[in-house]
Amino acid sequence: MPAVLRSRLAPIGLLVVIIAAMTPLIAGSAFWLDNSVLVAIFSLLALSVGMAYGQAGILSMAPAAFGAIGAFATSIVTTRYGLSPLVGLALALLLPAVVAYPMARAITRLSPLPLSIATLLLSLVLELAIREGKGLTGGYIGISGIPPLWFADSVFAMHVLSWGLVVVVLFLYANLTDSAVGRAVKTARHDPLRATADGVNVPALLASYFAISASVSGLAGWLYAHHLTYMGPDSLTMHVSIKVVLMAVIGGASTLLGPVLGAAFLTLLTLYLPAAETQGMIFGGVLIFVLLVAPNGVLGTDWGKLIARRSDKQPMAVRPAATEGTA
Amino acid sequence: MYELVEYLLRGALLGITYGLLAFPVSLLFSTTGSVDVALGAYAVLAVAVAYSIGGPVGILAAILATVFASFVVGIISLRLNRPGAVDHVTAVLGTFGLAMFLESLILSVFGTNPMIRQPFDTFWNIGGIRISPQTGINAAVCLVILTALFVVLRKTPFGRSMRASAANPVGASLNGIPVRQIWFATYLLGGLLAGVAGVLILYTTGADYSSAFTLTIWGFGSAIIFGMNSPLRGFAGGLIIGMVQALCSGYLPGAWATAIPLVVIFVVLSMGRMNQIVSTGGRV
Amino acid sequence: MTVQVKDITVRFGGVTAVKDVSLKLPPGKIVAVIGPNGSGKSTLFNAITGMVKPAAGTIEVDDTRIDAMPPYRRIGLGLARTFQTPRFDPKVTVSEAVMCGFYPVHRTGVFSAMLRLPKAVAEEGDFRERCSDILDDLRLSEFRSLTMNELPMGRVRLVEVARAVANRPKYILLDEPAAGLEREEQRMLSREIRKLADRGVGVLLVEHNFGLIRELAEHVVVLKDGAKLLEGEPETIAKDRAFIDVYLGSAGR
Amino acid sequence: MNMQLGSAPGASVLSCKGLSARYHRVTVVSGVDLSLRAGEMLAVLGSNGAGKSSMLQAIAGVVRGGGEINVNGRSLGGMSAHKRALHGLSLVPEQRRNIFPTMTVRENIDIGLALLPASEREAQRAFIIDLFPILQTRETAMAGMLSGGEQQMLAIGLALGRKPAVLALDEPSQGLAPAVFDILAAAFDRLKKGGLALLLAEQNVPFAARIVDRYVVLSHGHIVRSGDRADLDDPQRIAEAFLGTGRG
Repeated sequence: MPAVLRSRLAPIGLLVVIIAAMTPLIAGSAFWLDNSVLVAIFSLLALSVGMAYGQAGILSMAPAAFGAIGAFATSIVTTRYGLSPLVGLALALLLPAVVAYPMARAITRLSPLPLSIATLLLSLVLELAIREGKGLTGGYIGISGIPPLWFADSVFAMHVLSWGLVVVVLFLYANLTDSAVGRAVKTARHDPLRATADGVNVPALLASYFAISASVSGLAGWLYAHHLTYMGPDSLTMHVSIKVVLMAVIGGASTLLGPVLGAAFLTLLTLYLPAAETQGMIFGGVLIFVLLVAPNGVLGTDWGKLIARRSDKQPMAVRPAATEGTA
Repeated sequence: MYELVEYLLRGALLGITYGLLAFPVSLLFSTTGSVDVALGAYAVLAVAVAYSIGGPVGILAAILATVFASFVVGIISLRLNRPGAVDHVTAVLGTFGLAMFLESLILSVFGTNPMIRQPFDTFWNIGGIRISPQTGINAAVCLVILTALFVVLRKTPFGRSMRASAANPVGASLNGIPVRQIWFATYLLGGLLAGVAGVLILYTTGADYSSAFTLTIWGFGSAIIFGMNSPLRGFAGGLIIGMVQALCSGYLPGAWATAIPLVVIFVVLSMGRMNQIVSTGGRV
Repeated sequence: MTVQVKDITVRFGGVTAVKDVSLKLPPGKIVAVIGPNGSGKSTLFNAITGMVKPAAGTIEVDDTRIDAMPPYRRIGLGLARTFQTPRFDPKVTVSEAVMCGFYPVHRTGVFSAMLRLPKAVAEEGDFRERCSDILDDLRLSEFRSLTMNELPMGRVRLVEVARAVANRPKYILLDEPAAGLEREEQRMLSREIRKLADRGVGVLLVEHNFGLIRELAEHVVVLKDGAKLLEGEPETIAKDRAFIDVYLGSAGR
Repeated sequence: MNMQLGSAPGASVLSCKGLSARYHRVTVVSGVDLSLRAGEMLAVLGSNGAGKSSMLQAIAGVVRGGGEINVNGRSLGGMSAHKRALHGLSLVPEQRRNIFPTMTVRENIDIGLALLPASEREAQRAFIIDLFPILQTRETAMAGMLSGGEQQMLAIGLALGRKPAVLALDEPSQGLAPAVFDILAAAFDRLKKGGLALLLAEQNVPFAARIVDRYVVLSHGHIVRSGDRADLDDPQRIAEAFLGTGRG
């Protein structure tokens, strides 16, 4: 393999090529451009799950909640105070991180499982808060008339902007993964004590990483608000979170492009699904299927090895390694 | 004053069902180290089945349905928790998938209508406090179940094996206990209890398709308040959460009633109730 | 300028795992800790690196009290350690595993790492270079792109050592580095440990192989049931009746 | 260095051929052959990390391993740990990890006895109590509250509950008071006379020397030496094997 293809940036190059090739094909259709923007937004949300879950091992069940924080932040400052969407952007990046960091600090000491549950709590509380914050969030009615971005006021421009942001996020993410911090996060995920011995302040590092991933969700929320120009209590709910987690897991949460692939796949699937009520059944079924067949997702699985292993089954032992060494 | 007592009693009535959900949470966590997010969905499934069929047959069908659902989750979790690859978060994700599936199934079959049956329109009046006879039924059912569980766990070989697998899985398998089968049975027992809880919920507060995750949270919260390792504590935790909820809805406006107990659970989580492990004995 | 452990006591519940142990680790010296299983060697290590909290006693590194510091700050002061049971993610490659050891000396922040500012690029390059030097020294170069689970146990232990020396520690704590190593690997490891000490690194060594201790250590501390039984030069210790009795289990005689 | 370890006359209860053990994909024990007759006790000696525990765990089925394992002519290779336990193999793991610290002593023993037919349980319980009378007096105590020595006795009692053919012990002397050694040694002696085959992994050579019939030395996962008990009385040879002295 040539060095270029093995570089950490190769997947990003691939994505750029695919988007560039696709753009002229869909440029004429508002329907497809609109869906393309949605795929990009969901890609960002799924990337946020990929960072938290795939890298740091924290299963966040609240990507949409963090997205909603970003979306409402920008909606409120642009509609109620007439500020620039760029102010909204700053808030959309900052506020989710400000919520996520202390939450993670309070809860992840050594096990990420409680934090996953806490994200579920956050989702529920936030939905309640949005409904109750009538003066600020518009309550059940929501906020409409959010101004489109002046520098991207057509669907085509939104398409370019949102995919551009995906590429930028991917670039930053790839760099971060391949740095001392990224390696420390991976170690901390696998073995917090090992990471501690490497000199890592594990809770602080995981919390920062979780906060960064929340910012990425906030960015997605910002795009979402300005793309749809409406934000309500039913826009970015826990069900969206579930879908997003599913996207990341199906595509391969620990890989760069997995979440993007998952977002594209599920968004397209949703377009062709019959009724909204049955979506959960199909999504849930797909999730279970993927977990059973390839728990690391489509792009995270070494398919050659998997097929080889199927033919060489080993006897089951009873969790020996898990207890070994800590006793 | 009467009002307060009435709220507390109403909360206890609700809390009993949470306590029932708390038990499988703590049982599963201590036996397998995992959390079954689908527990709330089982309960709603039970609500839906019992509601649509009705009567004792409906109750039976409801419980069968939940046991079947937990059977599926048990199989998935055993597949995911392979030796050398025990990943609790992945297992949780699996139960998440099933929860989604059930929620959507209930939505498509039963719609968005709240499902509730309140067979009693009379109240017992005890010293000026009005209590629904359902309270008595809930309390009696819980007492029976708690006693049965106590007997099964403390007095039967199966319960002994279960506790042994929880305390020391490797040791248990060295003593000829089929630990994986026991884990599986734990999932089934969880489904059964969630089914019973669901039936009681149908006759108490009712539920709709969207209650699944909230119920899971209540069960989970009840289980962690006093520590994960005893059903009795989970039951007490359930009562506390139910009472906090009832008091909030009595004295606070609107959504606070739901939010405050959530915040309580959050605080309990941040006190590290689930993190009492790791460097035991100092050998690293 | 030393690591100074004074009267450290560690308790787990009602059990006293380490009792009033003191020791000194000067730079450039190799000090060995020996004792039967359960005598508190690993616990002593954990207390020094901050993974367990001592109930009493003080620990100083270069005249700085560290016994109230969290582990990561102690590592930052120039301590490094290995584990008796190597703790590795079986899926990472050898060079990646060693790269993780540079964390305490990394200076680029999250944002310059994300943006790949020239500073970050330079540092990353520097780490890669030092990583391959370390791998060369420990003769692990040929394995660099293998994953940890493809490596024989002896090499895994060497990677553990490589990871610990990556941050150029001033003091290194090695927990049975030679267990399970082939004779040839053992010799190479002991050469490397000697080289470390010659460079001025203080080495605290827990080891069962007395041959290796004789070869390397200037000073030996013998622990029994968490307390210090005796200390001295290896040759004196080896002749000590009490030591032989403890180490081979006199009670069984 | 190919020893004829199974050459002793009489029916062999345990025989292993080409035994290996691995963690993840790292092989820590390989090519071990051994056999053990009824009423015989074999010590597996070796320093920390030599592979003793892994070897015992592979035999008991708690770590992955390969090779043939026969107990009373029945092949146990590939079976899960709990099935091996049903077929006459008992392991008392390192640091007595087969006991259940949060359950009472009586409950612990009940777990051990659960695999016997109900009619034989009381007799076996009486046998265990007779072997370690202290367990009777501690019956209602939590196993985790016992002293190290009592826990070790409980661990052995637990493992004896199902009348195994082979009892494997991983460093039973570790961290125990000398007084307990005598009790253990006496118990092992009785068990041997009763026809049980014992496999003992030990670092404490003098303790092993008191009670075993034969020994093998494990180093880097291979058997490097074997012999009879008499060798173990020579301190010089022990020193060679364990301290690395004499080899400079």
